[in-house]
Amino acid sequence: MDHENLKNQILSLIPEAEFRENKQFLEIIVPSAKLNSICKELKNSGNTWFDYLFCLTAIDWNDHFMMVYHLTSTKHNHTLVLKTRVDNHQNPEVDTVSDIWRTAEFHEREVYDLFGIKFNNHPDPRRLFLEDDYGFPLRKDFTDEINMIVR
Amino acid sequence: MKEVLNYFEDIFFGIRSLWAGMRITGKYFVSPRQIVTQKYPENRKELKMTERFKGEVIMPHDENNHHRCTGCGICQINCPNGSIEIITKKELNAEGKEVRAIDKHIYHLSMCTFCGLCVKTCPSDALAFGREFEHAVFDKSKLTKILNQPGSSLLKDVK
Amino acid sequence: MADEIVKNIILGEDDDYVINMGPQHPSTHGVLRFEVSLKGETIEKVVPHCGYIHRGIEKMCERDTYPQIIHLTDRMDYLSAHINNEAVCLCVENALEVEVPDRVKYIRTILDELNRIASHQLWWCAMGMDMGALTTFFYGLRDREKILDIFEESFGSRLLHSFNTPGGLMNDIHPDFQKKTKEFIQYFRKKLPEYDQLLSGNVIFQARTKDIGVLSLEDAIQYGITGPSGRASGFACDIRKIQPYSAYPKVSFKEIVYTEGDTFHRYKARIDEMYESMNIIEQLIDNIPEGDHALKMKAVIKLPVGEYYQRAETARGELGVYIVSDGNKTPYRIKFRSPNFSNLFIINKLATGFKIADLVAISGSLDLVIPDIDR
Amino acid sequence: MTFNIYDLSSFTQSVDAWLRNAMSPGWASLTEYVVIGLVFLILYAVVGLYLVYAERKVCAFMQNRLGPNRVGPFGLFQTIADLIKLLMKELIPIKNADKVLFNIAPFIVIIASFLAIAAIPFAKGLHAIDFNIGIFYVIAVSSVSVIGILLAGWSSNSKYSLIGAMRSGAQIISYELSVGLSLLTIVIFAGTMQLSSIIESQANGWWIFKGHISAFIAFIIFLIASTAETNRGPFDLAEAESELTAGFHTEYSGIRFAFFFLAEYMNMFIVASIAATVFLGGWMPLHFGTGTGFNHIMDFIPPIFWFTGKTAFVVYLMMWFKWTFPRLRIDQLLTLEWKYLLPINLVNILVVAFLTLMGWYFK
Repeated sequence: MDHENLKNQILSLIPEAEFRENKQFLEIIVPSAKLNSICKELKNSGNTWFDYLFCLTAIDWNDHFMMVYHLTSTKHNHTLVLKTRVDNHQNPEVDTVSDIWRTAEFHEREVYDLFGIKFNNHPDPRRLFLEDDYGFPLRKDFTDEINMIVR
Repeated sequence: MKEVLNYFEDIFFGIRSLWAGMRITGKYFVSPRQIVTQKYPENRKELKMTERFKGEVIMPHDENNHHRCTGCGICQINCPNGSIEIITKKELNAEGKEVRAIDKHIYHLSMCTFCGLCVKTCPSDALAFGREFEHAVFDKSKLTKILNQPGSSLLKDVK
Repeated sequence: MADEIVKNIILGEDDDYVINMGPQHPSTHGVLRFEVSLKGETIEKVVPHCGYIHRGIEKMCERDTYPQIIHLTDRMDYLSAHINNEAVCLCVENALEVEVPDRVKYIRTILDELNRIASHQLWWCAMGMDMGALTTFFYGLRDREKILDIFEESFGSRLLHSFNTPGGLMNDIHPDFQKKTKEFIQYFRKKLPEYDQLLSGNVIFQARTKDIGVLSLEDAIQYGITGPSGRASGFACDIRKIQPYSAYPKVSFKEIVYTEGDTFHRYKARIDEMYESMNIIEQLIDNIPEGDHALKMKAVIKLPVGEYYQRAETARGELGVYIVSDGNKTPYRIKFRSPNFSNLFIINKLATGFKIADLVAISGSLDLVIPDIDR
Repeated sequence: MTFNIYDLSSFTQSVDAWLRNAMSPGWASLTEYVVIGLVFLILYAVVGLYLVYAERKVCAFMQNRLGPNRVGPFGLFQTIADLIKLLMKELIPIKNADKVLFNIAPFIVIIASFLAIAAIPFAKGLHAIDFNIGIFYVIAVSSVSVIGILLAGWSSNSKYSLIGAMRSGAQIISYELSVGLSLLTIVIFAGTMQLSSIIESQANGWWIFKGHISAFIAFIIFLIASTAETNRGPFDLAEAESELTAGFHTEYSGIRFAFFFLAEYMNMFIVASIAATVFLGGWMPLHFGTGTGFNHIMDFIPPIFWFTGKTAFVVYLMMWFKWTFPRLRIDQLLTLEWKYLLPINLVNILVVAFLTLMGWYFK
């Protein structure tokens, strides 16, 4: 399915989706409050059928976080970048999608570990790599004077 | 009856597959010429590393103790791990002008990952990879090396 | 106090027989810890714990320029170092919208496949060793040595090459490269059937692996199991076919897909991939076009503002490089979607209900490289 | 004192007579016990160490390696150096281990293998005790070692050890049956359990040749079962280093570990020598029929070499297995025993009994 077609499909499913310029993939931004239901929609709808989440990460934009989900469909072979904005920079929270794509469970644990974004309803909300009191290293305001070499 | 046949078939194919594996190990057992290991410290003399082997970063000097390093510091900037430190000094050149020259080219072998960026980006080809690979020392401080030899100076035509 | 700490470390119910496999254990292939709850010898639950070799590569990359990132990617999945390098390079090249010369593409593809073979060889020896057949280890390493010698001749290093650079290759391949590679293919075509005779055909090996740890197609997609492990379950996830890069569009090869999804077919998929890789190399090795080995790039590479994603097929699955650039010479955020990270967490599902010995076989067949999980 | 390499009984008898001349009968017997004990101790150490060396060399050649080559010529003293290293190692005390059992376990294992040596005929007339129930004795004694293994696993307070010990228990007790039954076939053929008589009965051909295919099947089964009984690959589940790190001896260090290690190799030697004695004619040279020229040529080779050669052959076979095959899983191990080896063995015994009854074997 080409970009335009997919765009229309997604618009019909999710009217609130906001499209962004991206040379590579189709990219949408959705409100974080409805993330879980939108994802369900995207996965289960026959025309979109985004059944494979191949990348889940977050970006720290200093005042807010951006969750990025790279989705693809093994049936239709089209790809979508789904983004959602997490506004609270101190105590960020977002719904989990691990009930939709199981692989998200561990990617979300990684994101929680490195960014400190809490995932609501996550089945196993523990840190993955680091100790419990380490801080969140991938945040831009993270400092570690001993171990970090800053250029 | 079929089960009984299967039972013996299982045994037969099992033994045959086991024998196939045993034939291989047995074949190598009786062919000592296929041995691939080498006696390492004894074969030091004939042990040749390949031409491009990245053993350590060195600064080649010619017979008159000249090197090509101008002390520009590009290698230091390009090194991802901070394994190169450059200390420059001011020096008078032939025309009596004060120019920058290398005082110490400090190389921390312990931090080097042999990515080759310093050698590749050096504008005057002052650095190269040495083929030395036995780097074990008893004291960590010995891994910090000064690449320019004492008393060495810049080759004439290097800009 | 001490008891509390112990309790926090060891999860599981009090009446479970919990054993710790790792971080120092012969079959976890690195510093990975499996916390295994047992009933008799039967596994009730496996909880993988990682982070023992977490180095913060993504954070380090944020302070490095793009050429400097390359050497860090070597150290993620050190067995597919070249493919990791290539993925970053491709991402940067795509962002800059430059096209590398054909020669570079061909060489990269050949090296990718050589690297894949080397990786699979090491996996094969480790897998055999996990199963108790210690001799496989030496046969695999013996053959892998030939590839490493080829690598050493051209790149100067055997495992962590850092041979790619945005815009091409560090230096040109060694003049003997083609000859040596062809010799290797010839040699390895003879040796690979021995692998089958020694291990794949062995009745004990088959009994140990067939119908063990069956991964269904749905689970493979759900958990994002890629690479040969996913393809053994019928998940056609080969990036070389889906989004071909470098010289892959120019070669014809078969994507190895099995539908059984058990340990044996994960094993078989890798063995077959070695044959396919040799086919790919044979198609390319004689046709390397003449030309430059690298583009002339700017001294300081700055990516335009934006987000770039590049997928590549490493020996273990899909590697994703996600670069967010704010226009500086360093990436604002870089994310490596590493194949092993996704592949690891299926282990609980696969191993539950089987024996300890099967856990070892299953984790061996998933071919985990721990530094790639932790990054 | 007469010394005849072809028949050592004259030598041993003359030693005996000399001792009895020199001192009272009680002291003479005591001296003999001590001397034989010492000889066995030395034999134990030498054979154990050199089997380790042999195994390392054999596996090295199979794996395209050189193997040990640093200590002494061809690395001949490598294992001695290893032993010295192990002697100097610290004995790590284990927290919450059952101290007494933990310390006793290696000795039980080593004693069990030590006991079995006594019954083995090394050459004509070189035989510590010639029991009339020799085979029965060997089978009984060799299964004592499982107690040591179980104790070691239980007492070291380690979960890996316990699993290893339990596996070992299940394994040895199962395979004990097959070992016994496969030896029984030859007992039926020979009509005796005395090891010396069994050897005598092979003067005109070894049982593996004389006993048709049945003896061969019994030999194979004995080989498999005894490999399993000695906890060697591919049946080394009790150790299974890729699963249980080191199984039942995970927590042992230094000389205690060396005991387990030596006992494993000694057990291998013992089962190999039993196989050589029972199936391959022990010290008896290769004979076909009676009184041919071929038999005379074979007789030139002294019996002790025949015995060592045959034992070495069986040991080599066991090493060949170990370094070729992957390890079995515990349930497959038991399946192999109860589903394949045991039924085949039972049928085999019936066939052998029938053959013997009818006299249908090469006499």
